[in-house]
Amino acid sequence: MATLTLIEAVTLAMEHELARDKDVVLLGEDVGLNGGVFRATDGLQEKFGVDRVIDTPLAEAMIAGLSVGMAGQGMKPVAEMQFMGFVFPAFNQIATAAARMRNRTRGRLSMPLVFRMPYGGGIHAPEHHSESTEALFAHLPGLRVVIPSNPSRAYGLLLAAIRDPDPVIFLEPKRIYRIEKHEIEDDGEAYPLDTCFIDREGDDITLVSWGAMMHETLKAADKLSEDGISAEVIDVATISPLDSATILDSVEKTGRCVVIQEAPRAGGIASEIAAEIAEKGLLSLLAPVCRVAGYDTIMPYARMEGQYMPSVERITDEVQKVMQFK
Amino acid sequence: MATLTLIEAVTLAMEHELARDKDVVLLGEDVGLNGGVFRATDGLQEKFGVDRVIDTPLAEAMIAGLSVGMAGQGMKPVAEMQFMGFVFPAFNQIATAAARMRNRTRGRLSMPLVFRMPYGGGIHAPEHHSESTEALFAHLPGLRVVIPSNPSRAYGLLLAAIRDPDPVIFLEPKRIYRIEKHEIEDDGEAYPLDTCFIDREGDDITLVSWGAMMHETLKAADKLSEDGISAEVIDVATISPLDSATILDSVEKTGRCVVIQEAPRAGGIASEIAAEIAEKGLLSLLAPVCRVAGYDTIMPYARMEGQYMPSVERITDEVQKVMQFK
Amino acid sequence: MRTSASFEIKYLQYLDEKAKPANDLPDFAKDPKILIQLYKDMQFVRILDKRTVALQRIGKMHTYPASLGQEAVGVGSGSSLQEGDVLIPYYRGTATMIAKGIKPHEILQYWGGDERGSDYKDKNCKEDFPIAVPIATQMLHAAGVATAIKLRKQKGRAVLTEIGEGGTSEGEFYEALNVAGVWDLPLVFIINNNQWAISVPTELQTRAETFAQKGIAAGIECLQVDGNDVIAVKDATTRALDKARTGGGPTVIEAICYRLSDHTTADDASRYNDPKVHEDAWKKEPIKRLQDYLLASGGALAEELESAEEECKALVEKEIQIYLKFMEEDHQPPEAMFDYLFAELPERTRVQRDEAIRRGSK
Amino acid sequence: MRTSASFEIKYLQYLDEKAKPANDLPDFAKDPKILIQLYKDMQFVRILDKRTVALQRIGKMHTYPASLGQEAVGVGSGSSLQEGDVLIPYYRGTATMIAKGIKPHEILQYWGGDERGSDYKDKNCKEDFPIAVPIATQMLHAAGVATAIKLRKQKGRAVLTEIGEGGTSEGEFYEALNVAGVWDLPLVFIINNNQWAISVPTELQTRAETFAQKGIAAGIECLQVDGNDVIAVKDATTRALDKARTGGGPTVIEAICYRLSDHTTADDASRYNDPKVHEDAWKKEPIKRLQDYLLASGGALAEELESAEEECKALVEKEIQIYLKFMEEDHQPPEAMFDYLFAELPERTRVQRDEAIRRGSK
Ligand SMILES: Cc1ncc(C[n+]2csc(CCOP(=O)(O)OP(=O)(O)O)c2C)c(N)n1
Ligand SMILES: Cc1ncc(C[n+]2csc(CCOP(=O)(O)OP(=O)(O)O)c2C)c(N)n1
Ligand SMILES: [Mg+2]
Ligand SMILES: [Mg+2]
Repeated sequence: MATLTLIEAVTLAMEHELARDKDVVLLGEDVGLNGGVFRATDGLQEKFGVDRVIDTPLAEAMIAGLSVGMAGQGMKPVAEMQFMGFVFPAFNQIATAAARMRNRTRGRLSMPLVFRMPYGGGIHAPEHHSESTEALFAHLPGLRVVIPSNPSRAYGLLLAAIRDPDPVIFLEPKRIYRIEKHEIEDDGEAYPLDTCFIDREGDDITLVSWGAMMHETLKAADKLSEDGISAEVIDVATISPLDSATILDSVEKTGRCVVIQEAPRAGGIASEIAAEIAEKGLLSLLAPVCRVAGYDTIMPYARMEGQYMPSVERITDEVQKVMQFK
Repeated sequence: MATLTLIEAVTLAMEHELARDKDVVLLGEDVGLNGGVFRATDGLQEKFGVDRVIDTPLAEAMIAGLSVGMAGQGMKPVAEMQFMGFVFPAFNQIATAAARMRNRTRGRLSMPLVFRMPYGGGIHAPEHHSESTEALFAHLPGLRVVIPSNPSRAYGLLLAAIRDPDPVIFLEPKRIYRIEKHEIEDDGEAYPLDTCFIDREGDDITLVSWGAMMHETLKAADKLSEDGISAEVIDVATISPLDSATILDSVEKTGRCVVIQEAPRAGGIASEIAAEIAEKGLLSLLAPVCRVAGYDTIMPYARMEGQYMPSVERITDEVQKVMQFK
Repeated sequence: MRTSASFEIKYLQYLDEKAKPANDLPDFAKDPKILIQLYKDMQFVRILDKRTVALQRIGKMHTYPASLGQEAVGVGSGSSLQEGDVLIPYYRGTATMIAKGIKPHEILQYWGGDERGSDYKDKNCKEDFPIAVPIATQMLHAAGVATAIKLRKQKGRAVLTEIGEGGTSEGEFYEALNVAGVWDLPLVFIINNNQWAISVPTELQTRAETFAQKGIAAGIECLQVDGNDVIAVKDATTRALDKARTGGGPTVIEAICYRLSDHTTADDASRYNDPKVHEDAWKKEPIKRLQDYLLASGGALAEELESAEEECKALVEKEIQIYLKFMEEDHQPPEAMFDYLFAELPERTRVQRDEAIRRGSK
Repeated sequence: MRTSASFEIKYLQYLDEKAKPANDLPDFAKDPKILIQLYKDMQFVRILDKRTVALQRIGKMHTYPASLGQEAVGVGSGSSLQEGDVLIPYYRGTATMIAKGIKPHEILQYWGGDERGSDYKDKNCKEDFPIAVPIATQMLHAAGVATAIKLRKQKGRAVLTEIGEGGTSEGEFYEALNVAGVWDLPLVFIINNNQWAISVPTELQTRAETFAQKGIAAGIECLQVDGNDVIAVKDATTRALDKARTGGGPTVIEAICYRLSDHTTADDASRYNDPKVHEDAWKKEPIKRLQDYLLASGGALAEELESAEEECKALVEKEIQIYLKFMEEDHQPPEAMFDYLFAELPERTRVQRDEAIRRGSK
């Protein structure tokens, strides 16, 4: 049993799979000797060799396209995009090849690959290093999109992602890479990729979030409980395909829901969740389904990012509004 | 006054702007002598010369990146992506450069450019030629995303798009390129880019759609009126930034809403619209907000595409369900 | 100034435009049986194309890209493949695909709008990729397959991929060349230079004197061949594949030919091409070239070639009939839209699947 | 086999590694005043970098990419620009940007996390692009700016853009080269080959013997220069820009140098580099090279160079103070997040803007 941060749990899951399955290979920019710019692959090249942990030339479309080709041969590439802001050159390969190969060949070729990437704001990184564009992937059929919110989930979900026979976009909220530690046993137990986690039970309102925003959300729930508001908190974790059932069940119980996301509001996952509730849970609703989200503007640079990102206060304010709704 | 199809109206708008404003240039694959694979630029190179209507090498990132550079010099590039399915290589330039330049330079450089592309299914085109991924653009702050649903709107909205000082993604529903004709006067009158069109007034339910699906939606409204259901029909037209107010006003009146989109259901524009209603229009609702959408799977090839796309029947079925909701 | 590097692009041709040997023929070409087979393979594709275009005109086929004039590129390269090799085709790869073992009716099913056309049934083709429509994406898949072969130290396997000359303007093309070079991948890139990218001629596509030299950017071997000379194409490809199979790394081959057809059945080349140039190109076309050589060299008699052509017609007809029967009788059920998306059907898709089945059965 | 094309890559150097003239110096380099100015410009950047890295260590700067060892590339190329030229920089373009006229404190503001740093105030820099972080995207912007210049038939204007050698693996790099070639654009591409792309050495980046030869793929002129020799960089860039301004088309210049710093302040190069190689590289560094030459040739006295250095320190300090004051006193209001997104604020954003203002003023 080790006490690990989220990023260390990511490393451990990869190490576990590299050791267990010889078809697993890691590839990406600076993942070798350097161990990745965030050190997610630290020490792995040394342990498994340059044929298992591969420094690629600097080209994201290439990293994705290579992964597609390797997967076509039954390998299980786990590719790192250095930052989510740099995945766009690979979008073509992800959307037109990785997400579709099984369907296009009627099951003849499958794509057991993972694209890992750090994402989100809050670490005062340079321009283009802080965005949250998970919704873009979630709209593409054929992909699973998975986001851990703590070390244990990073370990269990990444194991599941690597073992999954289909392409998984694995988004790592870099702001919480080192924010907390969990006791993790390296037992190879994967988590399910099709169910939300209920992190706290409550009766008055359902708070739904994922990734780094889970921390603000849980803090908000703490604050709210001081005011006598009992919030149920759900970590979506796999944002696509979405497990609406767990969310709808909770809203049926609480009658109220606020969805919290860091990404811009328009067309985000929060909208999808709200739409599901509006369609299938309307009768349970005692108040509007509200979204606390990033603003519909470009993520500001470091000096102003704090004003952009949803805060505990924005969440509790919104919840209070919803609670007072009549 | 001429009687024009949607694609002819597109051509006319470009011709009008080429003549009016010497900074406007068209560029893309096969847009010159060939007049574009759908003939949207037919005859324009002959009229305006190879310096105004430019055949590019075959590279979408390049087309987008060139447009960004040209716009930086105050030109007004109107670039054609041959099909929306081939825009992905350009996604990086659109998301990281075009959408952001004004903001990044605090207004010093602006991006008065348009990316036109045919989109959507229903013409038995080859693989990758039939998708509807408008939601991907609509989630990116800094872009306007505009979709005409008939010839007059194609003319008026494209004029507006070309004149707009910011980047516009102009999506042309190719299935209805030649489905109907409108009388259009080439008067240079642009349409607003910030308001939905109310195409039919009604009292019982609001139907919201855009692009080619407007035709199914209007047909459905006809059918429904035979059954005594009076549907208000809204063409969103500019899906981003979304004019929620018009939709919310209508729902306030009717109390019911079905949103119709061709794109896959999860994370589409229909979800955003439903979320807006769930948040701001809850009290008006007499029934759940429902979405009729493409399935969450890869657009099938020609033989099965008919089973994928939302039909008039799917719309009327859904409306009946909503009307009967208690 | 000192010179830090220098390069040459060679041009390979065995049969010149008058079908006269311009060079000592390679060994395989001294065997008339082999040449007659190449002749047949080219005829087969030409006849198949003609039939398919005709099917499109009567509504029994959707948009289809013919290979007219480019048969030598596909046949010459495809016939160089061996068991264990992997083909990553592009949309105009019909001849190469058939040479690899992919069934002609499967290719027709694909263009006829049925996904099952890419579920190749030949045991030799189980690892081949489906046709890549998004241009240049296939280059990187080929590099990935070659990477897997290399990482697994599989001897004697190579990868072949193709692209049009227009496609070389896409960034992913260069990215693939670059990684193939730096990782020394067992990979052969064929650039089918048919002079046109739909309506765009090569002069508007690049300033490079040759398309082959794009390989110099990646530090890999590159050469030009006469793409109307099936012997040259086959010889160059065979050698490049052998090199790849034995650890010698990648090669770029530009095969120069001419697109004698429209781009696809949805295109009208008369809008942009020069009939004079087109006519000249007909004089160099690959089937006539080989036929002239076979007749002049005594490798085959006119009657032999005629009967070979008849044989091809019959074979094509058989494939066409399989295709037509399939299109008439064999439809995918609605659930096929969902059942290959993931290995396991997610809940949200299950609900939609049920709806599609319900609507489909009405 | 006949040869269809052949190519050479030349290497340009004026001062060799011992600072001895290896070639007849170009005219500008015969004027010590010009050389001393180049010396100062290089010193300025080196001192600025050092100060900025120090600021980062005390929390007054965010991630910053220094140019240590690469000053000649930026100064040599940037100082060749004239009024009317446009610069499309990359993130390690500090020296080039300053040479162009962009204010050092603006560059610091950008890296300090303030958008206003890209709102260049110098009238000569109004059309220059902001730093491109997504690698290689700037290549295409440069091609676009050059296209506008060409289409408008503006005489005497050229565009300069830069990229790291690692960035040449990105597809957009080649796409830009290709279009620059085929449209004969007034454009100069500088490849700053500092041997590293973060931790990835050139051997893992490409098999090409030179980065310059990537230009061959596009059929455009390309050459290598000694990137530690500011005279060579300036000479090559000046000639390439002149060529571009007079309708002669594009050029690719690979400038070979060495990254003596960490990749950025967020990097630790000792994890991957070889101290021995690093040490060797210090012997070739550009400032010492020019200094040695100036002293040996009598172009400058040691005291002159020392006082030049002092002058630079003072100038740097001024810029640092402007920056620090700005960071302390000058904050953007919340509405700045919204006010530059579109020329006209959309309704949905107006509502959010109001919320941000309300929250910001609490
Ligand atoms: C990424 C992408 N962009 C555009 C297209 C549309 N398109 C199909 S074929 C073609 C021309 C290709 O020319 P070339 O590469 O020379 O191949 P050829 O068709 O001549 O064999 C274009 C532009 C596409 N399929 N994919
Ligand atoms: C598209 C993209 N991918 C990845 C990165 C992250 N990144 C920043 S610098 C760098 C290495 C660049 O090396 P090189 O091009 O040689 O330039 P240098 O930093 O050495 O000047 C990487 C991978 C990025 N900024 N953009
Ligand atoms: Mg071609
Ligand atoms: Mg470098």
